[in-house]
Amino acid sequence: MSAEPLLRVEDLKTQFFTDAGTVRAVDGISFEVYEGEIVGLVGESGAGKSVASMSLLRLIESPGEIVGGEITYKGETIFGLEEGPDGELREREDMLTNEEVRTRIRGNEIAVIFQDPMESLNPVFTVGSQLREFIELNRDLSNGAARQEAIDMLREVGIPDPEERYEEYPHQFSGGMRQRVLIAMALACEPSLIIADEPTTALDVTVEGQIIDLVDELQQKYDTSFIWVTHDMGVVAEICDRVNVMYLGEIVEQAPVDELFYDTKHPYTDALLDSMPRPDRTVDELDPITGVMPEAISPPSGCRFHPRCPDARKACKRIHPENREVARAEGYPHRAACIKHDVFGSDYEESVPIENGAGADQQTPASATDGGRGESERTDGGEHDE
Amino acid sequence: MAIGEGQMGDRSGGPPEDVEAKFGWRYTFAKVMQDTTARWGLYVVAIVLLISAYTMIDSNLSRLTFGAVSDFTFAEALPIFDHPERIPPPGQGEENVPPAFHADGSLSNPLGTDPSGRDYFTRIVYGAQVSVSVGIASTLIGFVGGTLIGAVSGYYGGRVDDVLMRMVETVYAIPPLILIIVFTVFVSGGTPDITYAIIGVGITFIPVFARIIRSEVLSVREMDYIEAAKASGVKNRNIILRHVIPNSFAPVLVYATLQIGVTILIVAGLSFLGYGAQPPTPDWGQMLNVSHGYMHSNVWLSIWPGLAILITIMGFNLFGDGLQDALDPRIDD
Amino acid sequence: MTVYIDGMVRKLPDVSRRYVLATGTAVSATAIAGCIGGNGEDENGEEDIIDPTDYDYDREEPDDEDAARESTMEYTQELERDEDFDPIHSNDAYSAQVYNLVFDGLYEWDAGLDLEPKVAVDMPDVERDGTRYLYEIHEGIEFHNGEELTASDVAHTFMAYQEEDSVNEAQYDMIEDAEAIDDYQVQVDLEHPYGPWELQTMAISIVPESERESEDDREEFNTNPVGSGPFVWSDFEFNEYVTLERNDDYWDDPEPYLQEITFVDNVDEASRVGEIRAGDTDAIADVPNDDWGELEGDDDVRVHISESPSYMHLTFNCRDDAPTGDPDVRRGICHAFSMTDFVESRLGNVAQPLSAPIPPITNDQWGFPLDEWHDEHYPEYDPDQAEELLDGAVDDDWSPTIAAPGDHRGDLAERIVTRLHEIGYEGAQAETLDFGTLLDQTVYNEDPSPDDFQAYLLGWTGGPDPDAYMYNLYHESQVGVNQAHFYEGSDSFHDDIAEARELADQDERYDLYEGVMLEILEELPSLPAYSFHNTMASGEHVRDLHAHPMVQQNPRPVSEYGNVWIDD
Amino acid sequence: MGLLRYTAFRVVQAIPVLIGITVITFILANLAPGDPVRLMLQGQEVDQEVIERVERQYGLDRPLHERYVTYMVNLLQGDLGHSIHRDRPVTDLLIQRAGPTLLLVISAYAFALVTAIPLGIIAATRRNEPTDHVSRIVALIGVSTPSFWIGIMLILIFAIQLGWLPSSGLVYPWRSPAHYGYSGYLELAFQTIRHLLLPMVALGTLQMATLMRVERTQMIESLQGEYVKLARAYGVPERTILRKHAFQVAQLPIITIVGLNLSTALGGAVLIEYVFNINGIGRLFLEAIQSLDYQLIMGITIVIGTMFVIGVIITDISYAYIDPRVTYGDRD
Repeated sequence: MSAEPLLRVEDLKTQFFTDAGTVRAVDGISFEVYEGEIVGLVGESGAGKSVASMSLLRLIESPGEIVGGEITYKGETIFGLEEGPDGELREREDMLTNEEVRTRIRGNEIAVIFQDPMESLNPVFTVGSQLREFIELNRDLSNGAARQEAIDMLREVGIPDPEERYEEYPHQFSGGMRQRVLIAMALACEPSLIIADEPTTALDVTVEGQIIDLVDELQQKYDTSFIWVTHDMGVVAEICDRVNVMYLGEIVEQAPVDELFYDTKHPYTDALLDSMPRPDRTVDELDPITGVMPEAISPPSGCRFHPRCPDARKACKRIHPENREVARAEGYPHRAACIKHDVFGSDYEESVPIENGAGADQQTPASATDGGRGESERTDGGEHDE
Repeated sequence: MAIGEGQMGDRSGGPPEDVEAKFGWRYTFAKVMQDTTARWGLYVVAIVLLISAYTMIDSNLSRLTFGAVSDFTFAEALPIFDHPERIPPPGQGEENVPPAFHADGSLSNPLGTDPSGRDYFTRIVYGAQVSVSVGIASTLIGFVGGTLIGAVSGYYGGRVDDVLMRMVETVYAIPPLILIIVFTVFVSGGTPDITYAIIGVGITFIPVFARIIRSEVLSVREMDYIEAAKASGVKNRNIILRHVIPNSFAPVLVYATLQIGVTILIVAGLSFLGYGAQPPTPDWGQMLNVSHGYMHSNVWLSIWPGLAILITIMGFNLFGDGLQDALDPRIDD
Repeated sequence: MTVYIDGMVRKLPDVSRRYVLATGTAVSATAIAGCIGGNGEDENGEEDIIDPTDYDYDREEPDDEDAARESTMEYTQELERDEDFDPIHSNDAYSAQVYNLVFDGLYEWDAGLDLEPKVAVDMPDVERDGTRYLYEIHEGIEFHNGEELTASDVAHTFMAYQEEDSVNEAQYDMIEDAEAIDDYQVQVDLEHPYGPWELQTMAISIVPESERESEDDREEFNTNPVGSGPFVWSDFEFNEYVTLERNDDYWDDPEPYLQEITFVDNVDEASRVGEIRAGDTDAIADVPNDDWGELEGDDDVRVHISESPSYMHLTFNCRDDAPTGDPDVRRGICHAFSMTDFVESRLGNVAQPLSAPIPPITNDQWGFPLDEWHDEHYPEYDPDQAEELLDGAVDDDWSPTIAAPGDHRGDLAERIVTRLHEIGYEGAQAETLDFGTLLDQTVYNEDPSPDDFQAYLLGWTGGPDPDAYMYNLYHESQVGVNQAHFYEGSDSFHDDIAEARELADQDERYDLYEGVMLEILEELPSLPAYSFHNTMASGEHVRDLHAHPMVQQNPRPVSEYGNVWIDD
Repeated sequence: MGLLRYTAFRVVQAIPVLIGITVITFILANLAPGDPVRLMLQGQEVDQEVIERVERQYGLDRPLHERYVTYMVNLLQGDLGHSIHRDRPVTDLLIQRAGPTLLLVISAYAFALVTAIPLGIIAATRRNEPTDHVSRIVALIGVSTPSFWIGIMLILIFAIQLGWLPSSGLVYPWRSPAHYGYSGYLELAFQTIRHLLLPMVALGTLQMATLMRVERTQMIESLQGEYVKLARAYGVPERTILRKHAFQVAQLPIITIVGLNLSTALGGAVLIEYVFNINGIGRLFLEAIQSLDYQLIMGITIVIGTMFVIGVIITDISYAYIDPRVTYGDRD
């Protein structure tokens, strides 16, 4: 696609500095979001999806910190570093200040829908007043107008008797209703991009369906872009235009949704898809991913997925693949970070397969990292910044 | 009435009710030791406990073996100690000697002497045993009483629960210090004694423990294994004793640790007013009672016991906080 | 008037403060204090026991009388008043401190406990073998309500104690009749001669008959008294304060400088000392022993002290079933500890040790050879002799209880017990009790067992007449009322006490009391302990303040011997 | 249920506890040592006839339960009996002494709240920074130090050594300035505060420290709440988040604790009134205990228990007022 993306993320790195060590929660991800599309960010919990999405709003709290990369939104730099005269990294001059991000980006340009509708609303204020506060803040409306807008929005997201419910408190709403309120909140601020962070995880399946339909409908109506963060491939299939699959802080595959499903390029995506219940498969055919995801504080060397990867070979232990374009579809690149693809030009084919059977199941994160990071080669030649 | 709304445990700070039943001793200990302040708390508690155990054995042994108070105690074998209750004979020893660093002080009485000429350092050291044993004994009374009442109340529910809880709230409604003084004076027939104080303090703590145990029991009661025990015809009493109580223990134990500090505080107040330990027993609160009359002429007499109380309670609080943090994953500092 | 106070209940008020009295003519004060407590000096040459006469301040006069007449003073009492201000019914020294400024006495005490005429013109004429007293009073004395004080008011006062069933009745029940002869002459008839009459009983505060005619009147009068004294009742809040204003029409000289005086109380001695040190009040009563030096050294504070007729005693349970029924045991206990040492080390600034059952200031009127008695009879610290006396007289597991209030007397009890432990009587114990409980267990105990107590420590405040001590504390009729030693004594012991009470001849009384007191020192039904001084501390700006031996006379803002003002 | 009905409901709920308080005190008081009549008549020669007359007068010759009923009937008419020692109605004494105690306790609470809440918030927002450590140490010392000892130390430092503040007593703002010889209400207010300062700090320190610890914990928890994250994500300024979004939620437990700690504060008032020579209920209580004035002791215990119950009801109602989640009525 030729148009400028709404949001461009390049090599974003977010780390948490804890007593136990540095956690590389997001470790160099790049993706774009274009106007009017829904981009999925998929992965198991702990993959860094939420941290990545919060980084976009610079909402990372201590001890976390964005340490590298660039975030550009509508041509403005939300985050960007440059090298200073002494070689140290410093914030670029055109980077928005905290105050600018707060007043110009958060809410009015990029809004968020959080995972837990039960906890996201403040229990001691009425639903309406919370809605109105955010609308007032982000749309420059008067108190009365904001109130009207809030009621309209509540109606829009399918809340019956919005005038009455405006005065009610969150505990008087069901989970699904609260999620509708959060959606109304996001849309009411008229942002260009909404980050939906697992918005349906806490809901039961029927409600989840309703919410997804609602978002789908409203997205088309308002033409808002979405970043849809989820661990559920089913939801992805239903709603997303393009998908980024994350594993341990990295994007391992990036493709339009159909491509991802029908021409999967990364073994992790494969595994995710296999573990997903689908109408075209029986329960017996479900194939959960073996092992657990290692902790981001001590990722395995080489390809981070290799301890769990059915296709892993010796070379995978060594080579840390970047996310490279391996195909193209619908004008978008299909990227994957797996050295089995030719574009990596690695010795994958010659390498000996690793047995990742039952034994690997037991492998603890700590032992998986034996040998440490020092050995890993990065194909992109990137620097470790420790 | 709903005194407390299940938060009665908050008298001294953080609410303990969410503490998880995760209770491996080693794990807990390790977590406590990880935290610097909690570790110091543990050290202080350990030192105070050791001192009181030592002095308790020492004074009892010397009584048993040698009879007269003026006889040898092991403590006296160390040159810095005197006997905590001995008053120097006429012409020997001096009254109201200031601490050693004072111009008129002497090294043989590092903290000076009290108005009767007794070595103040020895008395401060021996005072630990009273505070600590009172703290532990009355907390234990509250703990046991509260556990029983709370368990029965929570387990049976209904009328029993109503009646017991109203009783518990009634006791709670009278400020502890006042209830204990009334109890001590009336029950003792006007001759207050530390024993009455211990029982009195214990009784006033029953409500708090009962409330915590009860809410724990209410959640434990619904668990499968209790249902199973009931179904297989185990007696109520046995269910309560074998299953319900042990499974509700953890939060109460943490609370008990914190409560020891509160107990020492209250007993200090009681003794200060003259309704706790009686002279010549060396007790910090009682020493403050005496030294109050000397606050203008010898300030140090008031300072030392106060500091001793402060440090001891601080130790218990630090340790209790650490224990709570170790057992309660909600907030990690 | 008549007052007795049970000695020095420090921290909080107790139920029974009492009085009793006497009168006297006598010897001028000599400081006996120093002679009794051994050499009175320690190695450093410092006096262990202070001499109150060292604190007799010279009279002071204001430079600016008008400014002095503007001054107001706050006086902090050491105990709560009972808030009874009718002298007929009032029974506590702290209410008396207030009403003594509102009323004039028929006679009043000087600093040596001699009675001086006040409303009376002179000493009375005695007739009918000491059973009839004739008083002449000053003309032109006016009560605050404007009426004149006449002889019928005086007669009314004398009779009111009996007629109104006053709690003080017992001190006046020898009065047969009192009547006004004319406006300024009163005749009082006694049923029998009464020894203490001239020394102390006739010092009554004169109340106006017209204000106290009905029960309701008297109720009102009790908290809104009308007298003829130098100060007029002004403002009063129960248990909080009493304010008196200067009587600008006072009949006698001198007229007070103070325009206003307010009485408040602070029962906690540390707090009271704090007040005077912090300058929160103008004067406080009762300086604690250990703060004496601190306050004396404070440039902004002046300390005041006077001997007083207070009397602390260690009294034994002398019943046959008690080991302390044996005089050897009593003497053994007395030798086991050193009273002198205790007083020197704990109370040297505010008390003096005793050597006889009367305080030195009472003896000033009588001149008994106290020094001699002390040397000959008073049991000194001698643990060997104590052991010898006790050995065999009591079992090894003898466990006497010594009961005392929780003040300095509790400390003394503790001290005695510690000393008994040292000579092997491990079972001895001190019991410090609330005042009410203590009295219940001792004095009011109808049948005290050896377990209840074998000794107790209490106090008594009398006056210039030995009868106050001998009769109340030693006569058998007072068992269960004022004492509980059950001492039987020699054949004539109780008779002599009773006889001395009803004699008018002071020489005969001297002889009887000498025998009684020597027997007490010999047999030790109780051991005289120490006598407290009356102490006060005032801000340096309070001028011409002088302590008085009778606690109920303090702070004595105006008299022939002082006229207090505040020098700002 | 409306707030009004909820209030009524809570009051009704409190009745068994109030009755319980009277039962406990009545039973304890009748275990009194010694014979109350003898105490009453102390120092007087009494014969059996007098004792019996007095017993009849005070109803002491009747069985316990009958006396209890009489006592309760009188109590409902506001008559708490007669102080034997002081020879005054207990009710009068309590009314007279309640003022200073309430003044003390309320100002101690005001002090505790005014200091604890900002300090707790600062500690929570600067978590693990020096400010946090200092305020946590202060709070720790605060919960570990006997209030009366703090009082003694304050007197020694501020009244005796520095001479800045009075060492004892209170100035009552409800009296006229003229009574104290002050020039006007301004000076009266100034002096009231000067006198109140030390006892207020001594009594309030424990409350302050307790509240501060809770405030800090609650604020930390509240600041980690999803609703705070949401507010941040919508560009709400940090100040507003602190003052409104996080603060409001964090105050709920504080309200409960303020009510419950009233019990500690009322008990502490006994000690503080003793140390500072304040003529409140606390000192009256000590004096009543000393003289075994059992009617007075009962009266005081009942009144203080009732004060606590009222305090808890008030805090519960304000809790219900602030927290919409409370469904009035089925909350226990």
